[in-house]
Amino acid sequence: MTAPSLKVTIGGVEFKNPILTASGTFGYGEEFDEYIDLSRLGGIVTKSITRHERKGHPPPRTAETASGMLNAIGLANVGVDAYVREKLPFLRNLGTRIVVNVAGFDTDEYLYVIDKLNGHDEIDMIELNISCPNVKGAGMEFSSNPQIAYDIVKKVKGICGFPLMPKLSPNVADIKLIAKACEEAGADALALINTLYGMAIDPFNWRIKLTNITGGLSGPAIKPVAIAAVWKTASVVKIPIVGIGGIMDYRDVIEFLLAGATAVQFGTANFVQPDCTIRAIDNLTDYLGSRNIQDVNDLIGKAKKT
Amino acid sequence: MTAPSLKVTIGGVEFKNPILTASGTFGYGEEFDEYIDLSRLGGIVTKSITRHERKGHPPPRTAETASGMLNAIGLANVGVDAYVREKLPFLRNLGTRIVVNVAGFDTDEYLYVIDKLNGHDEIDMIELNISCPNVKGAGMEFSSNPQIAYDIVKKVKGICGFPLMPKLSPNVADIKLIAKACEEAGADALALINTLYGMAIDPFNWRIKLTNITGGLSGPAIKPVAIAAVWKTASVVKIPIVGIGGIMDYRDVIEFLLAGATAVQFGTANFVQPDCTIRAIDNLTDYLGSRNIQDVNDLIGKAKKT
Amino acid sequence: MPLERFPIPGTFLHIKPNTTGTDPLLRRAFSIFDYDETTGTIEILYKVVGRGTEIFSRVRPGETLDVLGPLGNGFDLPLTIDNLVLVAGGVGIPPLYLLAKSHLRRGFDGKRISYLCGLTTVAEKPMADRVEKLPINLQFATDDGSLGFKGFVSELLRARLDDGSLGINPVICACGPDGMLKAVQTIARAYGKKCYLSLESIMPCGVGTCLGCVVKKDGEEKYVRVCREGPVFEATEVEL
Amino acid sequence: MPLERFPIPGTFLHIKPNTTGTDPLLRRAFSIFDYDETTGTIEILYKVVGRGTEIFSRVRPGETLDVLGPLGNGFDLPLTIDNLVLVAGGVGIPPLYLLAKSHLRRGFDGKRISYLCGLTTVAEKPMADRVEKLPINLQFATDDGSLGFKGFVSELLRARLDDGSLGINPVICACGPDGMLKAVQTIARAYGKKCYLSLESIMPCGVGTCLGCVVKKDGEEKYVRVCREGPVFEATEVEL
Ligand SMILES: Cc1cc2nc3c(=O)[nH]c(=O)nc-3n(C[C@H](O)[C@H](O)[C@H](O)COP(=O)(O)OP(=O)(O)OC[C@H]3O[C@@H](n4cnc5c(N)ncnc54)[C@H](O)[C@@H]3O)c2cc1C
Ligand SMILES: Cc1cc2nc3c(=O)[nH]c(=O)nc-3n(C[C@H](O)[C@H](O)[C@H](O)COP(=O)(O)OP(=O)(O)OC[C@H]3O[C@@H](n4cnc5c(N)ncnc54)[C@H](O)[C@@H]3O)c2cc1C
Ligand SMILES: Cc1cc2nc3c(=O)[nH]c(=O)nc-3n(C[C@H](O)[C@H](O)[C@H](O)COP(=O)(O)O)c2cc1C
Ligand SMILES: Cc1cc2nc3c(=O)[nH]c(=O)nc-3n(C[C@H](O)[C@H](O)[C@H](O)COP(=O)(O)O)c2cc1C
Ligand code: FES
Ligand code: FES
Repeated sequence: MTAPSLKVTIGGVEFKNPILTASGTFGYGEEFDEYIDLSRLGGIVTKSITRHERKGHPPPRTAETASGMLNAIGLANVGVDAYVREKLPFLRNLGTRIVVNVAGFDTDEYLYVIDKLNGHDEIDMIELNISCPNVKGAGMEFSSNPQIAYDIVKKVKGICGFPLMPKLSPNVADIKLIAKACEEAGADALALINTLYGMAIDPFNWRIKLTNITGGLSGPAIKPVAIAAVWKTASVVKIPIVGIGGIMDYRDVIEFLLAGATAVQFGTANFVQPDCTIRAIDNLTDYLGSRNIQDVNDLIGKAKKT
Repeated sequence: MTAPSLKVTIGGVEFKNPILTASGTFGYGEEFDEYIDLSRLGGIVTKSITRHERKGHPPPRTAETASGMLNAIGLANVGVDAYVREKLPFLRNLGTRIVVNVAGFDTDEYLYVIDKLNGHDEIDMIELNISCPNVKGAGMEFSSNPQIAYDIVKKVKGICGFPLMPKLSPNVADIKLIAKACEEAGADALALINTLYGMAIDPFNWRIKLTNITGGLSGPAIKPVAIAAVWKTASVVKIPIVGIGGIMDYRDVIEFLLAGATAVQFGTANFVQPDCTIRAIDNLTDYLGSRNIQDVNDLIGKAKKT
Repeated sequence: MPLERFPIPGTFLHIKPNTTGTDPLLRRAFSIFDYDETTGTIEILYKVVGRGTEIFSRVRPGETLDVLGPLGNGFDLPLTIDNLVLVAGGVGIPPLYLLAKSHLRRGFDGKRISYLCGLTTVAEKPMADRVEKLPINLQFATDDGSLGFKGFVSELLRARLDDGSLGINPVICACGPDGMLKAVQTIARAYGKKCYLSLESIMPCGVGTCLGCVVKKDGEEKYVRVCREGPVFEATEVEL
Repeated sequence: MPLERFPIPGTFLHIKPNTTGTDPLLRRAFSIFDYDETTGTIEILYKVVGRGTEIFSRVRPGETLDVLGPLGNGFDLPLTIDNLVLVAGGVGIPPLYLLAKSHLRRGFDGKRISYLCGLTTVAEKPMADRVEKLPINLQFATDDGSLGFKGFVSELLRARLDDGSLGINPVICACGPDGMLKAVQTIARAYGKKCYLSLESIMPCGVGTCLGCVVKKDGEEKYVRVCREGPVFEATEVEL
């Protein structure tokens, strides 16, 4: 038997396997260089980039919750100019796909950042963060209303030199509506989900745990919400879906593929186990092999009703 | 020092303490009679009642998830007539407050059920389930749109002989809008949150774990979402809030009170520890005593920014 | 957890898997396997299949577990029956062992008890060690024929019903995987024998409140709770 | 986890609290306390304060933990300094013990090392057992005066700086609760002494990617990562 194929294609871009790292949980890739062989990854999604450098929120920025964590980093990043100058070079020859996550406070900012990234051929795809719940005005509105989501995706698509993948928020009544709007506006793929709105208070000192008050909930706690989002969205759109939320190991990867995702991203898991992605690639390969499945694409959307 | 007072008042009804049991997790109260002294509870919220008997969804109806569980019971209940005949008598002399949770598939059903309950003075309050995510059409729309929420609450309030407490869904972009609409429509209190939309698939047999496909996510996993909902809602409404979601012990109770809840409901925790509520009442009493806090109301909304 | 009285066979314990943290969250159900009347000690016999049982396997003597129970309705069989036939598949062994032991203890003649024990292969035989010590008629069936009858234990049941070696008016009690229970149910119906099944189901609460563990009533659009009305049902009552 | 080389004092380990389940989810950080050069064994000294440390307290000899590290930037002090002053508060003891041991090992004269150890009360003295065995100048401060100086260890530092008993050009290294570090920082600034602080911070990843553990740079609108640029900082660098 030949080794199973793990290749997947999203927005015309071929990934060597469906396992990517999620924005904001993998830095700019550099930090993990000493822990894992980055070239084995399907792809790296880098930390959200904005027009200017952002220092982020004052600490404490994170709090642990049951099977999850809250974060209010506040889109801390070096800004697009420094990103292109200092971070892209490292990413150039890693031998893995580079997806650049772009955030903005208004349409102009998205367009400005994309414009600066255009032409840099080390970039394979743009992930459009229209769903970060941490910064007031920084996108929440874009992803919570179909019309607004349509407008921003349409405008960005008009100038974007790369395949475009909006990243959606789960903090909506019906994610299907937003997903369809993005598809109609020309999105090449969809990434879902970003974090859920959350908050925590210390019952002994009465303090709200995050300086920013609310934060984004991630980790295994949110996986069922993410699986439902992927399943529902897959039933209404034709473009590929990249699943995110609470993925810890290869079993979770398979669950997302069965729900209809073409690829996945590991977020919080990178904090718990720096080599979680590599283990998942190995285990997924073994899983397919032991079941005589030749192609990982044969899992996509194959969940069966009970 | 005198013992601290645990009394709270919601919609004009005095509860001996702020600890209630959540709808659907405590049956009609009978099952727990052998495990705990029901008269010690602040109140019991009974399983959602509909016009007719409902058998509920085919099994499997539940699945465990990280620090949580999914359920798609499908509003199984005896129907309002049998409820009044067979279940209310048991609840009559328990020495605790009785909150009856009412669900419906359309406005008429809500009004019908309320009408049947009117005049039964063993009932202290109505919790209006406009947020159950399990049954198609069974309320999801009511709670996901401010105008629709306003209309149903207004109509029910017009005929309801008891204080009225709508129970809201977290599956919305901005729960504040729904909360305000309910307040304007005359709600006496708000209960939040109901379960989050979720789903789970077995990675080995490829089966969706619930026959109903999606279900409601509850348990500690959702507590940060519930705390954020309570905090945000408390900043925009004047009526009392009853907090629900992932409460396991007295520390969680305190967290909800600090966030702005006047009382709380234990849901999934009853499955893990049948006497969780009684333990929490005892521990809360000790907590207040050891800090020289005379009145539990002094905790409400007192969370401090960091 | 010392227990004062001999537990009813077929009842179960609901055990909390961990002391710290909320994952895994829910209790796990295990049939009562054995009871020592001098010490009041209760035992379970379990197979490691997932996270909860994995945690239990690391618990060391002397540690304390949070146990709820005995819960549920067990086997309610008078001593006046003629013959008792126990059909166990894998982890279905424990409650039927306790049932045999309970009947023997109350004076029921071991010659009138048949224990048909289904295993995958002979390597699993240690699971039946205690059953072997009982003065009853024990027969094995293994999928690969490495011990006793080759084939499913339900087929062994059919063969023994056919050859009449189970005695007159045998009352069948079965516990094991769903597929096996279904087969036993069909056979009991075909042969017109009284039959009780001990069911498994995912049980969030174990005490009857969550309505999660239900099974369909036979011929009715109605569900019954496995934890409360069961886990033991008459075979004619439920639809598997 | 055997380690090949003597670890840099002030670096830390990131330890996963559980093997089953995802709650608690994140690793916990502990300074390296001691190192045995013959076996390569590494030790931590910790206080049970919450769920993670409670789990660790139940781990028995021979069990395996998932450990990441050593991580971070530790104390980088040349042997050419004149005098070393270690100011430890409670669980701040471990990294400063290792620092003293490391300097002694490399030939630094123990007479030139002062270890000011702050405890709540004499009952906590066992935490300093190993420090006591080092040939250095050890002094205690307790909140209740039950051992040594009565008062905060930062006040003990001030008194010793005043009486000149810490020698010329003392380099101060401190580890302990936030309040103590702040006091030491103020004193070092007032007396114009070189000072290093080992900080604590909630650390989701420990390897520099989450940006969760940051502390503010002094005088700048900028944050630095405690896990990567720290946990040891020059006192003038950070705003506490
Ligand atoms: C009344 C009753 C009696 C039982 N008696 C025994 C016994 O004596 N010996 C024994 O080995 N096993 C017995 N089981 C099965 C046992 O409960 C499961 O093997 C166990 O819950 C699996 O837990 P886990 O965490 O290891 O597996 P996981 O697969 O990790 O469990 C995940 C979830 O599914 C549930 N679950 C998984 N398998 C089952 C199952 N077969 N039945 C019910 N819930 C399940 C768990 O409770 C949990 O919520 C019994 C089950 C029931 C309902
Ligand atoms: C670089 C560094 C070195 C440390 N060295 C030691 C040491 O040698 N000995 C020792 O006893 N303790 C040390 N600590 C503190 C130790 O990490 C915490 O006591 C521990 O994380 C508490 O975990 P818990 O689960 O028991 O507490 P919980 O309160 O249940 O933890 C809840 C969450 O808060 C975090 N947290 C709580 N307290 C702290 C804290 N003080 N610092 C950082 N995160 C915290 C936990 O990691 C977790 O995410 C060190 C911390 C850091 C950052
Ligand atoms: C510390 C942290 C920082 C994050 N920063 C970003 C970000 O900058 N941009 C973004 O689109 N998502 C960000 N996310 C969201 C993740 O990319 C991911 O969508 C989310 O964490 C859910 O996945 P998980 O449960 O696997 O972590 C961040 C998440 C965490 C935990
Ligand atoms: C098994 C189960 C059944 C439920 N049934 C109902 C119901 O009938 N009506 C309702 O309003 N909420 C129902 N709920 C939601 C709970 O009342 C509660 O809002 C939710 O579980 C969150 O609280 P928890 O995390 O403490 O469980 C149910 C929850 C569970 C787990
Ligand atoms: S397990 Fe909850 S009703 Fe049976
Ligand atoms: S702990 Fe993640 S950056 Fe420091």
